[in-house]
Amino acid sequence: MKNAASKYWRIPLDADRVKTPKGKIHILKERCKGCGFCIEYCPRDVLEFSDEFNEKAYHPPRVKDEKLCLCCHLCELVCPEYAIWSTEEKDEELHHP
Amino acid sequence: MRTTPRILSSEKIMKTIKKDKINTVLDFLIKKYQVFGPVQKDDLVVDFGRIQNGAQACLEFSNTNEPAKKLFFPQAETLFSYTGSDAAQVSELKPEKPRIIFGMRPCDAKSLSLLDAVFDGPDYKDPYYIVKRKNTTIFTLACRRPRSNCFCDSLGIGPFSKKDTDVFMADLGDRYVFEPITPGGADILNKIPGLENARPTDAERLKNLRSEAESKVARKVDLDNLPEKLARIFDHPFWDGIHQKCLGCGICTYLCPTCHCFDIVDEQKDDKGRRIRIWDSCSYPTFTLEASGHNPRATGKERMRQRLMHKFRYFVENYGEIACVGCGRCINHCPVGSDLIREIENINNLK
Amino acid sequence: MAPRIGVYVCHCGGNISEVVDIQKVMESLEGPVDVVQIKDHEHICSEVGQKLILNDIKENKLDRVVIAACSPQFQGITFMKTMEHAGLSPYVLEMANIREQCSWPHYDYPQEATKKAIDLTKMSLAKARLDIPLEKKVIPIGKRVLIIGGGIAGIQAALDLGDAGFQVYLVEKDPSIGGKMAQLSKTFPTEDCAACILSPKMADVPNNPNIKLMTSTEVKDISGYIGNYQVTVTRKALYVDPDKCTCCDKCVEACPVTVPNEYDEGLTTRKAIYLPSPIAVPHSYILDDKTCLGLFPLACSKCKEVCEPNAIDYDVYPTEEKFTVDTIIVATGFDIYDARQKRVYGLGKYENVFNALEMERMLAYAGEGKPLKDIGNRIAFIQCVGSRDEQVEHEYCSRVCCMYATKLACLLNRERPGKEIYIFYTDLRAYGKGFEEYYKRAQSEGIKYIRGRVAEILEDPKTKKLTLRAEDTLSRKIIESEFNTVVLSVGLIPNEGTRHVAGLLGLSRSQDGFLKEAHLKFRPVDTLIEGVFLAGTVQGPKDIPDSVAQAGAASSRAISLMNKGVYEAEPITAQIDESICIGCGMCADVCAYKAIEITVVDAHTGKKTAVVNEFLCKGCGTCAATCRSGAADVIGVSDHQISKMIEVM
Amino acid sequence: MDLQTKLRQEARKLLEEKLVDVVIGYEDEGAPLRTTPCFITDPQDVDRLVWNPFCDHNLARYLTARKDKAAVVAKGCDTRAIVVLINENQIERKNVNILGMPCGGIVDRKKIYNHLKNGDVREAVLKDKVITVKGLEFTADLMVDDFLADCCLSCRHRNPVLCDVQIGENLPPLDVKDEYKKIKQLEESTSEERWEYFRKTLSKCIRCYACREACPLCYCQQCFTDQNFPAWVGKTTDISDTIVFHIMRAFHTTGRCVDCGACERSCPNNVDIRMLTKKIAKDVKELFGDEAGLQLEEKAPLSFYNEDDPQDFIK
Repeated sequence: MKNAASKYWRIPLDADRVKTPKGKIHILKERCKGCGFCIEYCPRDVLEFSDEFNEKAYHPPRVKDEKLCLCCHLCELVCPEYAIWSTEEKDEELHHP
Repeated sequence: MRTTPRILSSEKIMKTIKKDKINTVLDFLIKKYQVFGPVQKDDLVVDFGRIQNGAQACLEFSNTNEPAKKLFFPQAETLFSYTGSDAAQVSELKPEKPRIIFGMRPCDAKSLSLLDAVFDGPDYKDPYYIVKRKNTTIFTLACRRPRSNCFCDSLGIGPFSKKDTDVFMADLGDRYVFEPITPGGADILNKIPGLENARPTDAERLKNLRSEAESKVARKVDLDNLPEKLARIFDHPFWDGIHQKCLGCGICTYLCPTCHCFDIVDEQKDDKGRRIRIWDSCSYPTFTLEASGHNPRATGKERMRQRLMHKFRYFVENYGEIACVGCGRCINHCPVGSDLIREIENINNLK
Repeated sequence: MAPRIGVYVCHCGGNISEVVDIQKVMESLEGPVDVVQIKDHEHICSEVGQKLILNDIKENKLDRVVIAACSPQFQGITFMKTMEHAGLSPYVLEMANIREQCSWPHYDYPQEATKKAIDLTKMSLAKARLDIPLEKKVIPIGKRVLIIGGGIAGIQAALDLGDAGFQVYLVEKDPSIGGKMAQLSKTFPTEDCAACILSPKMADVPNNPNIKLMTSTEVKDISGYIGNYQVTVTRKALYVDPDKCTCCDKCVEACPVTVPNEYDEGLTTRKAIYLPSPIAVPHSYILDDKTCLGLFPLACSKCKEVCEPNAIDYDVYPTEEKFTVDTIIVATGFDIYDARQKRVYGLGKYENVFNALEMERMLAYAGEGKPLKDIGNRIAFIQCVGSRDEQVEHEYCSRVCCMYATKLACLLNRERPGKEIYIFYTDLRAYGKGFEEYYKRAQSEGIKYIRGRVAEILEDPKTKKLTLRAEDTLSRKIIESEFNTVVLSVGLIPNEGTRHVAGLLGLSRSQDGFLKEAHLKFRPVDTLIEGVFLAGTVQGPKDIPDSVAQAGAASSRAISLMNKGVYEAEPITAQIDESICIGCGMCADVCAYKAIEITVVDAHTGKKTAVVNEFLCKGCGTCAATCRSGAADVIGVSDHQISKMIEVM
Repeated sequence: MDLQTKLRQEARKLLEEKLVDVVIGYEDEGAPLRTTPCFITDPQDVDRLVWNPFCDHNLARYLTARKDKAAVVAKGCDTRAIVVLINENQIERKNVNILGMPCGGIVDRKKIYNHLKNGDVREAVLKDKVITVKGLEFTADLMVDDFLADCCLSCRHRNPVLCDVQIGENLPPLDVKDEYKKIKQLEESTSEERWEYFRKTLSKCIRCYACREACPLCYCQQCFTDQNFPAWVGKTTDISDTIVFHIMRAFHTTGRCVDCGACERSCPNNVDIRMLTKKIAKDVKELFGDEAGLQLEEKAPLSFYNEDDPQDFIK
């Protein structure tokens, strides 16, 4: 839990009842030019550089932990190549924040 | 001023004693007199101290750290004590048991004659000084090993000077010779048992040793025109530079055999108190600090100028002599290495 | 001209004269010409005695008075007033304490006591000779007061002062006032609902025209002195306009970020945009920019998208405000002891171990019929966690734990019958009004009090049940028993805000870290800084009624100061001899009252010296003791006077 | 290039470019085993500057009274004194240009005189690390390192802690052993022995105040010894007065003394002044973990309150 200062250590007792949007991230690897904006700006630190090369010989991003994504769309906004976007999962799956 | 009484030439017989017997001389003197002599204070420091037996004396020394003036003009001296708030009860000055100062260097002996001018002059007589001076017989010990910063020669003193003393002593290697200079000195010398008459060759040997010692006085300074020169350069920019490194401590004045400035303070508790005379130094800012907060000698420049002017000009104007005996203590001990001789040379070289 | 001193030696009705030979003391003082008269009296503090002094001052033209009697702490003010009546400065009076410091402690040694009395009186005489007829300094004082902390103490003080017509600035660092009390379920011993009795008071605050409420605000700096405190506060950006917000909760639904809810001690979650509590005052949503996905650059903006009244504005920034007040009340409250430091109790490790404040929240939810978690049937309370514990350097008693544990136990017991509740205590303290009765009632309701410290708690990893091992020190039996839930009755500790404010104002702290009052008994809400008062738990652990009472006391102390319109400052202050001062700044460093500044006094020479603000200075003399060159001294208690006093001993 | 040449170059540059009004350094006036402070204002005079193990004065002493902008040659300990002076508002950082000298230790003349049985040194030549001393009756080759001042033997800050220009490379830290050997001996002796020790060493004092005047941190406009209202201490050389002077001076250096040894070196009568100041420095280090003059804007240990302070003595 982000910014959960050491003061609160317990998983909140209502955590299983809280709904947060769950994002699914889509990446068009071949469009990516490896600028890393999406990785840098993601507020939840969801993304990282992958080891693989795309056609242009860049390292496209990959998802570290998709459960962390809250579908804020910031990666879409900052991507200069329209190579990444997120969609909200509608299956209402519950997960711990 | 004291004048040295002459003694008859018939009394002027040199005596001698073997070096290993010198303690018997001291032990004899100690019975009748308070004897002060050079005492080893620590590895480097030899100073005048009261000797209780002959073995305490340390006659193999170059010079004492502190000058002999403190035996006549102590650093702190109670002038009088008082009780009650009405009137001071001053106790009478009584001479103590007669004193002998054994082994003073000729330079320090000379300084006493300069201090006599101040404390025992025609206008002003200092009873505290005079009572001690009159009560004291001086045995000077000729200086066979002048130190690197000695320049007594330039002051007309020299390591074998027989002036300003009662008994002149010299180390001949295996023996000491004694030469009475004043009747008082001769009187004491005659009473000391175990002294033999000096050998006929001793006078010649003394002469040789004298020139040998004089040749070892390495430093010289020309003082001939200094008083007149100083009179002309009071406002010279020279003073702006010379004082810069001076810390303003009192070493040079406290260790100077001729510096004699003092302060008088009262110490009081309830209605009991005493008035004390203590050494002071023109190097200190407080020396001339006035109650208003104004200080006529406000900086180190004025203070250093005062020190040199006093020694080499004002004293000459007042008493006809330079207030320096060339002992070199101020040079040896200056914490920042100020060199009086160099300063005088610089003054001599000023246009 | 020599002073004319009158000396009075008091018998104190035998308190002194039975031990000290008064006649000898008087004889010992004879002699000096400036001692015009020496008299003794049975009770010099009596009206007759005071009249005697008054008369002598007039008839004998006394200009100094020395009274050898009791402690100046005791009767000093009385005699200072006598001096004023006689038209003399009260600062040419010296008292020699020959009672508390002489006849009482040396009762069995009358001869020595007499000698000491002579010394003490002679010392006062020596000091009196050098006394200067000082005059009090007068500062105008207005009617503005800063209250730091919006807990129950701060609220009460604000309301008292606001109602009395004073301009109040109430500064609270959190988004809502209410403090710790707002988190409580019910209050002991009456079991009133905390929210029910607190929320009307909270609501009164913004409605009071004399109170300027500043929440989400921190005090950044305070300078100046009584009548002229310059306060600088930092107001956080809230991003939600409270006037537009309709509290429709749509932003909360939209916000993707969940974080622990401070109001529920992290037992529940909140969103990055949230209502601080159901009873929050001001009642408005705020956006927590520390947990928001991001405002720079704007990452999400979902809340703004759904906000129909358009109350959300991301383009706001923290602001600084400055204002001037005349007095200050510090009510920064407390924190609870972090029981995770006591590892044997397993808080932070075992999910069924709670601290008492967590249990308050659990009960609040249970009371509303929305239980957060099954508490189980066997519950143990462990008392004195972080209190009366030398190991954690909290030797003091937190005063509220016995009763809140009793309250929680009663509430739990009543919540669902059939529970077994144990309270493991060291000593039970039921000292307050109605406390003992409440304790008796709890016992009669079946709460079991076991005298003994719990050695350790172990958790069954599967069932999560807790095995607790303790010694019953009354029956000398080892107890080992299984519980569903363990509640740690944590103590009260000073909080970070208190440390911060103490630093800003230069307030001293007691050994326990709470702020120190000027006098434990006679000035319990004053501090040593003139015009600064303490209210509530900032001064030490206390319960709600005590906090409220102290808040009332603090506000009435502030009112009595401010109502006069002028403040008379003690003239005994430090002074600097500029001719000696070399501006090293050591005095300024050690000054607890920040009364000294190093200033260039001569632009030409660049000479720097220390300059004393005589209104801030308390005359404590620390600067004088520190000054190497003796430039700092205290008027009225000068180095010269003290050395003379030592001399005559 | 040797350090002395570098130093002269740097000094010339500062004076030629008028970055400073004066360079305060050391010069050799010919007296054996010693140098003397010099104040150079003309770039043509910079060749008077010397750098050798006889540069023993703490020139920070000269900075407090100056109004102009000065460059000063400073060893590790001297820079620490400068830091204290800046922290105590006595010099402005911008008015002082520090020519920092890494220092391998300076020679204690008195140790050489002692070694030579008080021999009168008339000439001394330093070559590499060997001093050839000549008197009327002797010649001897002495190693510099055998005659270093006591304070240099326990020096933990041989390199400048603050400087504008450092002349030469940093020296490795000294392997200090038994820094407090003498102090510990004193601490372990009985109070009678300690009293006798202090009585003996302090009775040599002639109240010339050279220690005070040589100390860069004794900058008070009026020393407590010079005050008479109240008179804190008697002016005589009675042992009681002398002891009060030395103990008070040592107290006044608490948490400030940088152990440069200037006081002790300046004493004409070999009083063990450092014994007092070093003991206090040891206590301050042990109680407060503080060493004076290492950081700008650092507060003296006794001038602020810290919750972690050892406070048993208050309880």
